[in-house]
Amino acid sequence: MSTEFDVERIRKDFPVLSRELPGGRPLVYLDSGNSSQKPAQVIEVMREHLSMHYGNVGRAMHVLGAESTEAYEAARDKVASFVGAPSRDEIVFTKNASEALNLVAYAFGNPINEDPRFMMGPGDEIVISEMEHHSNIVPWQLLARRTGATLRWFSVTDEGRLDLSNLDELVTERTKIVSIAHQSNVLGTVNPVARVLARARQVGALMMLDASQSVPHKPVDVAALGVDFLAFTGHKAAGPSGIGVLWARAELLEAMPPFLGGGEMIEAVWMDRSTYAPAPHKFEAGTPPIVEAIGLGAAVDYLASVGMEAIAAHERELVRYALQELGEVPGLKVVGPTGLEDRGGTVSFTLEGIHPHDVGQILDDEFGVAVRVGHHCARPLHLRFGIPATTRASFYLYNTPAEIDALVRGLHHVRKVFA
Amino acid sequence: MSTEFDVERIRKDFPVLSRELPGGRPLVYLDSGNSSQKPAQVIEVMREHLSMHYGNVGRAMHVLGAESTEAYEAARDKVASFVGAPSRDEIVFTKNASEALNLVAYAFGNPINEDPRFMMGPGDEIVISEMEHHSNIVPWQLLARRTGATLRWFSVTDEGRLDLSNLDELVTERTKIVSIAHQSNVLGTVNPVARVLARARQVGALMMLDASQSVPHKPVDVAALGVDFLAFTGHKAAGPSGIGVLWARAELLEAMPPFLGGGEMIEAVWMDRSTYAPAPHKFEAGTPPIVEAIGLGAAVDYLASVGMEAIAAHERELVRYALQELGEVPGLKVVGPTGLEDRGGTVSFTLEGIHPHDVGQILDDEFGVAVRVGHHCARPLHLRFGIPATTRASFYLYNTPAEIDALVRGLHHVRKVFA
Amino acid sequence: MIAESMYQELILEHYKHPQGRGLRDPFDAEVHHVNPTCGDEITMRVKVGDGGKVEDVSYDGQGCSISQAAASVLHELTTGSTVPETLAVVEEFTRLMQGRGQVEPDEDVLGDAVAFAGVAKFPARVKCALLAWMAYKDAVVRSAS
Amino acid sequence: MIAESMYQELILEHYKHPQGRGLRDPFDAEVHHVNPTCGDEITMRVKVGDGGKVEDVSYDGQGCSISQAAASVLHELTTGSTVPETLAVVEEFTRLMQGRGQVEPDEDVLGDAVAFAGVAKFPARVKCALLAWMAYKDAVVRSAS
Ligand SMILES: Cc1ncc(COP(=O)(O)O)c(C=O)c1O
Ligand SMILES: Cc1ncc(COP(=O)(O)O)c(C=O)c1O
Repeated sequence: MSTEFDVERIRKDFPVLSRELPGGRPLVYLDSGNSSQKPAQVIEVMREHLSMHYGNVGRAMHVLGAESTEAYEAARDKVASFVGAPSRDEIVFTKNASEALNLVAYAFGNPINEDPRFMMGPGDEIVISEMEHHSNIVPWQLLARRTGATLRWFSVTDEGRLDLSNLDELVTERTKIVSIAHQSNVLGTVNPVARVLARARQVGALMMLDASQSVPHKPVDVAALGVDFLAFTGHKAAGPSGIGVLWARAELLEAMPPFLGGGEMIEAVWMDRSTYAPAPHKFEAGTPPIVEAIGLGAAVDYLASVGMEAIAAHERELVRYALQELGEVPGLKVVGPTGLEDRGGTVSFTLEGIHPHDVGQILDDEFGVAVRVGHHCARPLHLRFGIPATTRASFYLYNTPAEIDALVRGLHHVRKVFA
Repeated sequence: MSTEFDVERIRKDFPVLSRELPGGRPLVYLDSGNSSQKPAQVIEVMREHLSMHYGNVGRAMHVLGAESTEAYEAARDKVASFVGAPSRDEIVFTKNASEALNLVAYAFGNPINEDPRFMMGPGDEIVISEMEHHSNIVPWQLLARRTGATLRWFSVTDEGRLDLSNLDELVTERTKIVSIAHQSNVLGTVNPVARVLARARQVGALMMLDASQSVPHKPVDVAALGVDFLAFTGHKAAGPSGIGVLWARAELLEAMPPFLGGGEMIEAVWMDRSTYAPAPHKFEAGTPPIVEAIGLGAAVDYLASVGMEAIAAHERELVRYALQELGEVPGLKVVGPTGLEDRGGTVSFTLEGIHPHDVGQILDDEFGVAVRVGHHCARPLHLRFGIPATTRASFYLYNTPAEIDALVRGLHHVRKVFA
Repeated sequence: MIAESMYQELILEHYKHPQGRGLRDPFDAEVHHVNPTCGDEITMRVKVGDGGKVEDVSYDGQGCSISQAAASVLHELTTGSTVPETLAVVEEFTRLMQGRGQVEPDEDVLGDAVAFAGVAKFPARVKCALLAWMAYKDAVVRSAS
Repeated sequence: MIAESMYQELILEHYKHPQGRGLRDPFDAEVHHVNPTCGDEITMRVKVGDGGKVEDVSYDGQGCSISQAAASVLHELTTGSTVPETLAVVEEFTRLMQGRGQVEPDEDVLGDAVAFAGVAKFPARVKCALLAWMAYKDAVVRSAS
């Protein structure tokens, strides 16, 4: 562990980590890839706002409305700077990453749209990959069904990498949009954005990144990445539920048709027509998740104060240790890269002859070790590997090597139970 | 005031009501129609859940995941029983009322849809009204633009009532859906649902109610109303931001195509196709607003414990007093019904020769009275009355006659400043 | 009577040594059921003889210990009983599983299947326990038609 | 120097007794600006004479005291100055309004318009104060072409 990174101090910020589970088990939370825990700093900001400063945003001219508006818009500033957005107006608050992905999908092939880049019909193609989360698959399937466009995808190699061998056949002049994960929520794989983007640019396609698993865990700079759209979600980044983020280049937000209609997203409304507010408000219909955005602002403040480089280094140390220790468990097979290059702090595996549901339940029941079991909303990826499910341990800034030891002890016990 | 309704005890539940504004002004919050304040009971449930019980729902098999899932689904039970839903599975959690309205609008004319009731194209008609909130106008405008259908609307009488004189010409065999407010957020008018519904049924149209301003304020029973869809929003009902509700008849939720795609809303996913979970999950893509739904569950528990009949009676008393006292302010003109019949606790008005922005600002600056000024997201209604804006006072269970006195004192002062 | 842990000795025993596993002839009906959320699956054949006696329930499948043990216990409980008797067990088992751990199981009806009572407290696992039983119910209905 | 309240005596004075209100001939350019979120609107005419001197700024409109007083003050400050001088005022006024109350106004440039400093603390009202000034800038640009 790096010396300046004091994980014990960090753990004190997360109230739940001191919780005793029924039966006196301590909690070993290795499910942050599913959803992260929240520091007191975030919880307290939300409580204080709800208790003493809450009013609706944008519309109100009184003290409470002004305080909420200021805090809400300040959260936008914080998030913009956290991901290196060239402008705060490029940050659209959604309810989660899934809404952000759907928002972009609904911009295509919409009869209201007039921009050629977002026109879509039979003959046009959408490219995703076999390692995507369902939230980066189903919106595009629905889009293809609405418009008659064709959905295509990258396959995944045995090592759990994006198979780019047919990049040029897959991404072609027919491609309108490429949308892939920045980091896989199952394999831990970090995808080679630059190579795919270069090809997308060559053929004039737009490119979206599902950064749900990268933004919480390492420095992400949208300008440096150079893509067109990026989605992530608050609850995986030490923030509350109910808040997600779409970042998109200002010029694209302007070109896209509105998605949800309602209060706040308009400029002027007549019965028979409306004009729309400039982005980001154009895409924030209705009362937004005010306190949730404020909570996310506190979360990125918290993460930035710890340091994203330091968090990434800490997780790299954890995953190195985990791969080494898990490698010693008989019958255990890691699904995904077993080296440290281009991979994050998520390790999925199978245990020979034992179903992940049984693994997860016994780890929880007897050791208080919380992992995720199943297909992790990435069923096609599991189909690709010919397995119905895996067990997944995913790490965050508050995890320790001792927790990995607890996981490994638990796995040995699981093997004994089902021997 | 009714004797069993102890408003002073209720006020103690709302931390912000004891707040002193800058300059030592007490807070007089008359903007609950915009967004309500939250009782400690709601704030505390959220804080406790975020601190000690938080995990992702549905997917996790560990203690925290089970606790969150149970609390989240229990919130659905509470909301279902609060609005008299025949089945808990008819309650879809959204991020706000606007999303609920858009969700239904996007079900129409969707190429994926196969149910004739949701087919829409040129020649089909959508009927709304001139008194709608933008969130019940713009989604239908966008739908009309996407499909070529025609948007039509009820006009509003000088007294601020829905003009039903042309009901039979407006709602016809061409009508696919009628969507109107249960209670106007500007006029306070409660609309005659049964009459409109009878006509909708006659012609085979579906009917939606925007109940954002009714559910928080009086007993609402969806089964008794007999409509097809009903939307409301948590933040106006003593609940948190970031959570809304769509109620719809089970059979319709089943018939509707999916809206947002992603995790949680699926049954099985292959790269080229998916099958979907049954409602309500079919419409809850991605990680839902977990803690927000739990907060809303606590809010409806709170409201139910006070009693919705008692809240409605209290507000009726307040609006009676307000109409009487405001009537004494020279130059003040109420926009909307001046009697108590079929009206809720919202009073909008103009003050001759003084712009509402100036009214609102001085009420806030010098008296701590928080009202809303502007068009309240109902610009067409204001156009209909030939005024750019109004000042609106809206009441809730925690308001008192003394606060109405403070408003009236403030208005007299406003008149002096601009005399 | 409701167990603390889900993993009763009896469940583990049936998982490790499944009874009657394998698909056999003759049969009146064959069904294939899948639990799409977790991928558990089962193929089941039913042979009903004269007088409505269940002569054989044969099966093959894959999944977690709960779903596999449930199929094995089901084989034991149903083979040799009459169809109405077995449907009563299905009904009581379903009631137990959907009871969120609040239902007192009827041991006389359930026999060994009572060992699954602990599963009812884990909503995520209830479907695993029910997979074989739902398949059985389906197969019996088909065999009658 | 930044006022506690938005409603400075000077603003109320201009609101109650607007200077130069009404549309007059001759003019080089006429513009109509609307603030769609609150409905404030203004019609403004500009007459620029020889040597770039602003000879008349005439206007009509409706809206809140801030937007109406701003137009009146603008009339006073611009009439008789040169176009470049007035554009410097527009610039400084805009900077002040968009400063969220954090900007120290340059009184030498702003003159009476400094009374609006308090408005900058109320984001919802900034657009009201700027309406006339944006219309003026637009009109001047058009009058030159
Ligand atoms: C009548 C009415 N409908 C819809 C809405 C929209 O609710 P939300 O902003 O929570 O989406 C509101 C409140 O803003 C309303 O008053
Ligand atoms: C890679 C990836 N994409 C998208 C999502 C969806 O995020 P949310 O559930 O917040 O919409 C997740 C997490 O669930 C994820 O891991």
